[in-house]
Amino acid sequence: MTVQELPGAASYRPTPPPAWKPRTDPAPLLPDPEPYRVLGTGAVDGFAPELLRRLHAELVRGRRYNAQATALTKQGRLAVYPSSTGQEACQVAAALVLEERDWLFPSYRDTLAAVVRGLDPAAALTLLRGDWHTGYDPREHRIAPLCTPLATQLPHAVGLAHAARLKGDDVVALALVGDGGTSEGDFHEALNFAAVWQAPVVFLVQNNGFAISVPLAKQTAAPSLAHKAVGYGMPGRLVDGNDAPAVHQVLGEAMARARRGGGPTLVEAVTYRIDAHTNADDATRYRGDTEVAAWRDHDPVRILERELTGRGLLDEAGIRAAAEEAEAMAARLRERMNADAVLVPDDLFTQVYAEPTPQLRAQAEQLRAELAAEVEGDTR
Amino acid sequence: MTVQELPGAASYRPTPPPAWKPRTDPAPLLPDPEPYRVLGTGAVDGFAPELLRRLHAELVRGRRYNAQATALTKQGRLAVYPSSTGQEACQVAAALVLEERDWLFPSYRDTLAAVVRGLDPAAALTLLRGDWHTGYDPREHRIAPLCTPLATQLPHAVGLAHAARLKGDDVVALALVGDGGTSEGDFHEALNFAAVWQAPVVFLVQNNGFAISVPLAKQTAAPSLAHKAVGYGMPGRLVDGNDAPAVHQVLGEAMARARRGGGPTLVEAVTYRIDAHTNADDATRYRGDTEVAAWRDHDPVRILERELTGRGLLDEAGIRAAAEEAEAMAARLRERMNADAVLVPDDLFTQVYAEPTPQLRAQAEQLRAELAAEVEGDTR
Amino acid sequence: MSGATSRATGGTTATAVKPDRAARPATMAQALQRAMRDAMAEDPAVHVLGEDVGTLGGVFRVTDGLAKEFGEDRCTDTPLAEAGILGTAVGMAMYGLRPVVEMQFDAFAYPAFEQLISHVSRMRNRTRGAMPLPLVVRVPYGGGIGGVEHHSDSSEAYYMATPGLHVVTPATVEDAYGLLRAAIASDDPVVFLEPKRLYWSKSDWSPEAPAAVEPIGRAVVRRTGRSATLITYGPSVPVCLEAAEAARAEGWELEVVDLRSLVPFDDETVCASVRRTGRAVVVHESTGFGGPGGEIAARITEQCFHHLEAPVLRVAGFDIPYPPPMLERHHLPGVDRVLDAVARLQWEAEN
Amino acid sequence: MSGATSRATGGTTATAVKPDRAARPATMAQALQRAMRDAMAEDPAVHVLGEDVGTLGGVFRVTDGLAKEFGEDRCTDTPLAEAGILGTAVGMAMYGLRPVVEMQFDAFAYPAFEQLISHVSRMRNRTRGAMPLPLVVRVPYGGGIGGVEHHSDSSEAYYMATPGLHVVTPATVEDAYGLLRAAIASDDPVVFLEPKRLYWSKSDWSPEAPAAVEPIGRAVVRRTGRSATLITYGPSVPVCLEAAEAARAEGWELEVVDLRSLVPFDDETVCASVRRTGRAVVVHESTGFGGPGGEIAARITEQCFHHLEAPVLRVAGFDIPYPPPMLERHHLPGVDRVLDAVARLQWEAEN
Ligand SMILES: Cc1ncc(C[n+]2csc(CCOP(=O)(O)OP(=O)(O)O)c2C)c(N)n1
Ligand SMILES: Cc1ncc(C[n+]2csc(CCOP(=O)(O)OP(=O)(O)O)c2C)c(N)n1
Ligand SMILES: [Mg+2]
Ligand SMILES: [Mg+2]
Repeated sequence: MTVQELPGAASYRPTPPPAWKPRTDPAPLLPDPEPYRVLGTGAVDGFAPELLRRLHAELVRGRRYNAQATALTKQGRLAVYPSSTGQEACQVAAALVLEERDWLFPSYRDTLAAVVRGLDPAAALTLLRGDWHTGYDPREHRIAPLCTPLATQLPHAVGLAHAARLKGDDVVALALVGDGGTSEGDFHEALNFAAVWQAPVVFLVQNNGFAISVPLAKQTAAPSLAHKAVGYGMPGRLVDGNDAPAVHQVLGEAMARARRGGGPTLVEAVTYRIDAHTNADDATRYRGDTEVAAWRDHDPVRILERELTGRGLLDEAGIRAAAEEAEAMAARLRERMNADAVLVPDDLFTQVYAEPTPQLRAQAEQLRAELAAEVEGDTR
Repeated sequence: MTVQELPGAASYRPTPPPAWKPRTDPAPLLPDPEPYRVLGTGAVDGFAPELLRRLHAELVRGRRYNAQATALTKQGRLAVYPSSTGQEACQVAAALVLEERDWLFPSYRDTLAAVVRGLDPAAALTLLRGDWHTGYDPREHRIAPLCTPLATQLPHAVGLAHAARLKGDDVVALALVGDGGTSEGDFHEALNFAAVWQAPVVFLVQNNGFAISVPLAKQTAAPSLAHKAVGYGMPGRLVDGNDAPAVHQVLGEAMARARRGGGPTLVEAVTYRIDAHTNADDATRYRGDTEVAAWRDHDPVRILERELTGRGLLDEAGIRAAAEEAEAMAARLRERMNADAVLVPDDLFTQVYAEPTPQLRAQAEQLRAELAAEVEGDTR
Repeated sequence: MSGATSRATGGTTATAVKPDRAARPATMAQALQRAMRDAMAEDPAVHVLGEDVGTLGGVFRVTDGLAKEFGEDRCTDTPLAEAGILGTAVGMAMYGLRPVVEMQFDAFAYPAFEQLISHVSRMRNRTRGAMPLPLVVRVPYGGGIGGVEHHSDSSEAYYMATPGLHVVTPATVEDAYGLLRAAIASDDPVVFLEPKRLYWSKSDWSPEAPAAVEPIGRAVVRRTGRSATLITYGPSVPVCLEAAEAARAEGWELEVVDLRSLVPFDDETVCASVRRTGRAVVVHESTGFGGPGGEIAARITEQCFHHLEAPVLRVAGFDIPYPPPMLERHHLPGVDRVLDAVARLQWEAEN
Repeated sequence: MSGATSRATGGTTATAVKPDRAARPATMAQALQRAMRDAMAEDPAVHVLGEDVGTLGGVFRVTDGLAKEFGEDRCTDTPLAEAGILGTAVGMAMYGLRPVVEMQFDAFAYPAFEQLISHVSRMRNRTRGAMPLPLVVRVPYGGGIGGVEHHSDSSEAYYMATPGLHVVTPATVEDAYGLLRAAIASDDPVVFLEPKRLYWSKSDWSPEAPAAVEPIGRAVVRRTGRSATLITYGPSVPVCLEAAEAARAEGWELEVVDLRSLVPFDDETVCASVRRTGRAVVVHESTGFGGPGGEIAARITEQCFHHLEAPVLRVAGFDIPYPPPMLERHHLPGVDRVLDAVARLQWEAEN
C-alpha cells in the first residue's frame, strides 16, 4: 500500500472498531455506596407486621439452634458445627424469600437456612454428626446438599435454574456462599454462566469478615464484593446482613427480578461471624475482643427486637412466646440427637452406582463375612 | 432480653455494621465508556515520530510474519498456526512497552509479541512446528513459554511479579489473554491475587470477538471485559486494539503505574481476528464476510499508515523500507523453517526430572536398543 | 446394569428419517454424532453442551448439526470454562435433565476435575440414591494426531481412580454408537473417552440399523487365539489387532480383548481369556507407571496366578509428559513393541 | 538424586538457637514445622503460602510461628483459591523462589489439578531444563480422623499418574523432617503427602540433631522378617507394624517396607525384600481399584515372578467414595484385614 492509494489521507479519521458497544449500561449494575438498611429508617413502615414478627421469631429460634448445635459438639454428638451465630438474619431471610418450588443451595454454614426452609432440625445435622452426607432428599425439599468444597455449589444452582427455565418452570435458585468463597474460580464461572444464560438465580454472599482466620482485606481489594457483579453484567446489591427486613427485601427484589426473566443478581450481605469458624477453631488467634464486641452491638436479633418493641409491634408476651418455641425446638433436637444413629455397613456399597459393580458386590460380601466373624468371635 | 432492658427503644437506630467501608473508591476503576483512541485525534501530536514510525515498521513486519507462518502451515512446515493478523497493534505495542528486565506472558496466539520483543522468529515457532514445546530459554528472554491452557499463564505472571517485588527488583509482568480466556476460573483467581498483593502486573485482554467459533455475546454479558477490573479493585481500561499508539499509551501508563507500586491494571483492547482461529479452522461456519470486511476497513496497519502519511511522518520510501525489511525477515524465516529440525529421541527422558529416575534410565535404554535394532534391520 | 439400558429402549425418533438399513462406510465421529442425535430425538431431557459444540459442531465435528436440528437450547455453546460447564451440567442433571458435556481435549478437562471428583462421582452416594447424576462427559483423548502440547494426553488413570464414575471407551464405529447410547441412557455419570486418532477410522455401518445398545461393563474378544492374550482398549485396539496378525508369522496365535469399559471392569471375560492362554500383555498409550495397566495386570495376577506361565507384561507409553509431535512415534506403543513383549513371555519354559 | 540434596547441605541457621541434641517426644506436625522453619532460615528463597498458614499457623498448626518469625511476605495467607495459590507459586518459582504450598485438605487440592498437571509437572520438560520448578505442594491426606466429607481422601493415585512430579510421604517423625527438607531442597516439584492421622503421632526426636536429609526415592525396611513382605507407606505403616507384631503369634515373621517415596519408586529395596520372602501384600488406604497398589503389585510381579510363591495381594480401601466418620472404621485397612491377606498367601503350597 502506498500513499497514492490512500484517498484523503490528511483528513482521515479511523473508523471506530465496528463491533464495539457496551453490552449493558454499567450504571444500574453498581451497588449503592452503603449497605441498604431498613431498621431505624422509615422503610420499616412498608413491611407487614406479620412478616416482621415472623422474622423475629425465626431469628430467636435460629440463635437457639446455633447454641444447641454448638453444645452438641461439646457432648460429642456432632463431629463439627460451623455456627451461623450473628448471621441469622441472612439465614432466615434467605429461607423465607423462597417459594415452595424454589431451590436453596446452601454451604456447610447454612444448616439454619435449611431448617428455616422446613427441613427437620436433626436431619439437617446428619452430615455434621458424622452420618451419611445428606440426611434428606434434596428433591423433596428443594434444598441441595450442604456443600463443603467452596463455591462449587454455585454452578449447580445456575445449571438447575437454567434447566428449570428451559422446561418452562417458574423456579428460582438461591445460592449461598461466603466472602472467602468469592475468590474461587467456580464463583467466577458460575456468575458468568448465569449472566450469559440470564438464568433465574440469585447469589447471596454472606460476608462475615473472615474465611477461617483470613480477614476480608487479605481476600479482596474490591470496593465491595457486590461490585463484582458489574464484571458479569448483573446488578450488585449491598445490604446490611444483620438487618433481617433489609436482607429479606433485597433478596425478595432479586428473586422477583429473576422470576420475571430479568436474570441473576449478586447480593452481598455485610455481617459477622460471632463464633469461631467451627467448634474446632480458636478465633482468639486471629481477632480481638473489641471487634467482636462492636458487632455484638449490632446483633441481628437485638436490633430487630428493639425496633419492633419500640414500634409496639412486639410485646413481652410475643418475645416470651418466641423464646419458648425456640426452647422447645432445642429440646426436641437434643432428644433426637441423643439417640445413636444406626448405620448399616452394607450401605457403603449400595449407592456408589445405580447397581453395584461385580467388584463392589464382592467387597460387600467380604465385609459381611468379616463382621460375621467378629460377631462369632465376640459370642465365643 | 425484654422490652424493659432496652433503653430508649422507640428512638433506637441500629448501629451500622462496624466493619463496613468501601476498600477503594470504585469510580476511578471504571473504564471509559468508549475505547480510547489516538489515531485521528489530537493525541497523535503527543507521540514522538520515531515511536510512531517504529510502530508502523513493526506492524508491517508483523503482518508479514503472520502471512509467512500461515503459508508455512500449508507447506507442512508448521503443525498449526494461530494467526494474529488484525491484532498486530496489540502484539507490537505489548512488546514495545516492556523494559528489558520486564516479563512477557504470552498465549499460543502471541508468537508475534515474542518476536517483536526480540525472540528469533524461527525459535518462536518451535512449539508450533511440532518440535519441543519451548524453543527458547524463558529466563534469557524474559518471555514465559507460549501458553496453551487458557488463562493458566495469568497466575504465573502474578506470582513472578510478586516475587520480583519481594526481592526488590524493578520488574513488571505483562500477561496476555483472549476474550474467551476471561471466562476461566484462573483469570479470576489471578486478578484477585494481583490486586490483593498489589503485584506489578498488567493484564491485556485481546478481545478479538471470538473464542474459536463462540462470539463475545455468548462469552459475557458484561458492559465490557474491562469492567471486570472493578470487581478486583483495580483500574480497567478500554482501548481501540487496532490503534497501535493508543494501545502503546494505555499499556505504557499501566506499566508505569505498576512500576511505581500502584498495583495491577486490566486493559481490554478491542480488536478482531481477521484469519480463522488457526489454519485448521473454517471461520465461514460461524461468521459472515460483511463483519470481516468492516474490520478490514479498520485495519491496524492501514489506519496507522494513513495517519502517518497524512501527517507527513512517513513517505513512500519509508513504507518501502518497512516492506523490504519485512520481506527479508520472511525470507530468513522460510529458510530457517525449511531446514528439518533435528530431534534426539533420548531427549524424551532427560528433562522430566533434574535427574532421570532409574525407571526412566531403563526406558531410555530400551528405546536406544529398539532404535539400534531398527538401524541394524535397515542396514541388513 | 439395568440402569444403563433403562432409557435407551422404547421411544421412536422424533424426526422421520428414511429407513435405510444398508451398511456403508461411516467414521467413528459420525457414529458418535448419530448416537447423540438419536438420543436427543428420543428423549427431550438429553442436552449437549460445551465449547464450540453448537454453531461449529465441535472442533472434531462430532456434534455437527445438533444445534441446527434441536436448537441452541438443546446443543449449547457455553462460555469458555470447563469447571463451569461440568458444574452447570451437574445442576441440570439435578433438575432431571441428561446433559452430555464435551471437553474439547483431554488436557482441557483438568480444570473440571474438582467438579468431577467432588460432585459428579459422589452425588448419588452422598444423597443415598435420591439424586443420581445421569450425565456423560465426553473426552477426546490420546495421541497420534500430531497435536501440539496438551492435545494428546491419555488421562484415563485419573478417572479410573475415582469411584462413582463409569469409564468407557470405544474402539470401533459400532461400539462408538452403542456405547455412547448406553452412556447417555445410564443413570450413572459416565466418562466417555473418545480415541482421537480413531475419529476418522471407518467401517461399514448403518445408522438405521445400529447394533443393540451395549450394556456398559462388558469386554469383547476381538480376535481369538491360544498363545497369549493382548488386553487393550480404545486407540490401541487396532495396534493389537495388527500385532496379532503379524504374530502369526512367528507362530503365535494371539487373542485380543477390547475392554471397552475400564469401570466397571469385566474380570470375567479378561480372566477367562488369560486362563485359556496362560500369558498376557496389557497394551495402552497412557504412561506405564501409575497408568491403567498396573491395575489390570495386578487383578489378572490375583485371579489367575496359577494359570500364568509368565508375568503379565505391560506395553505402555513411557513415564514422561506426552512428547511433541516430532517425537511421538517413539512414545506410542506400536506393533513392534507389542511383539517384543510377547516374545518376552518366557516361551522357553514351555519348550 | 543429586538435585534433591544440592541445597540442603551447607549454610547455617540464620537465627541462633541453643543447641540441644537431647531427643525428646515430638509430634510429626512439629517435625514438619521445624523442617520448614530450618529451610526458611537457611535459604531466603523459601516461601510458604496457602490458606490460613500465616496468622493461624494452618488448620493443623503445621506452619505455626513461621509468619511471626519470618514475616508475612515469607509465610503468606493467600486468598481462598487453590489454583491461584499453586499458579502464583509457579510464577514465584519461575523467578527463582522455592515456594512451599499448603493445600488445606486432600480434597481441596483438586481445584489446583490443572496447574499441577499442565504446568507444575511439565515446566522443566517443556523448557528443556531451562526453567525447573523447585516447589513443594504439601497435602494433608487420608482418613481416620473422623473428618466429614472431603476431609479424608487418599489422592496419591492422581499424583502418581502424573509424570514430572515426585510423590513423597513420611510415616515417622524423623522422616517427616528429613523428607520435607529434601523436598524443599529438590529442584523438582514434589507433592508431599502428610498422613493426617499421624500428625499427632510422637516419637523421641531432637530438632537440633535431625537425621541427615534423606535423598528422595529410597524405601526403608522398617522391620525384617522372612515369611512375607508388607509393602506400605504413610498412614498404613503403623498398621503394618502392628500386624507384623500380631503375626508372630501365628508363626509368621513379616518384613515391613515403608516406601516413603512413591515417585521415584524404589524397585531395588522392594524387590530385594520380596525375592527374599517370596510373598508380598501391598497395604494402603486409597481405594484398591486404580489405586497405587495395582502399580506396585504389577511391577513386583514383573520383576520377581519366579520368586513368588503366591500372587501379590492388595489390602486397600474399598472402591467407594470415602465414607462418613461413623462408617470409616469398616473402610480403613486394619490389622485384621492385613493378617487375613497374609493368611491367603498360599502357605499350603509350602507345607
Ligand atoms: C475448595 C475448598 N478449599 C478450602 C476449603 C477449607 N475451608 C473450609 S471453610 C473455609 C473458609 C471459608 O470462608 P468463607 O467462604 O468466608 O465462608 P465462612 O466459613 O466464613 O462462612 C475454608 C478455607 C474448602 N472447604 N473448600
Ligand atoms: C483450558 C482450555 N480449554 C480449552 C482450550 C481450547 N481452545 C484453544 S483456543 C480456544 C479459544 C480461545 O479464545 P480466546 O481466549 O478468545 O483467544 P483467541 O483464540 O481468540 O486468541 C479454545 C477453546 C484451551 N486451549 N484451554
Ligand atoms: Mg466468611
Ligand atoms: Mg478471542
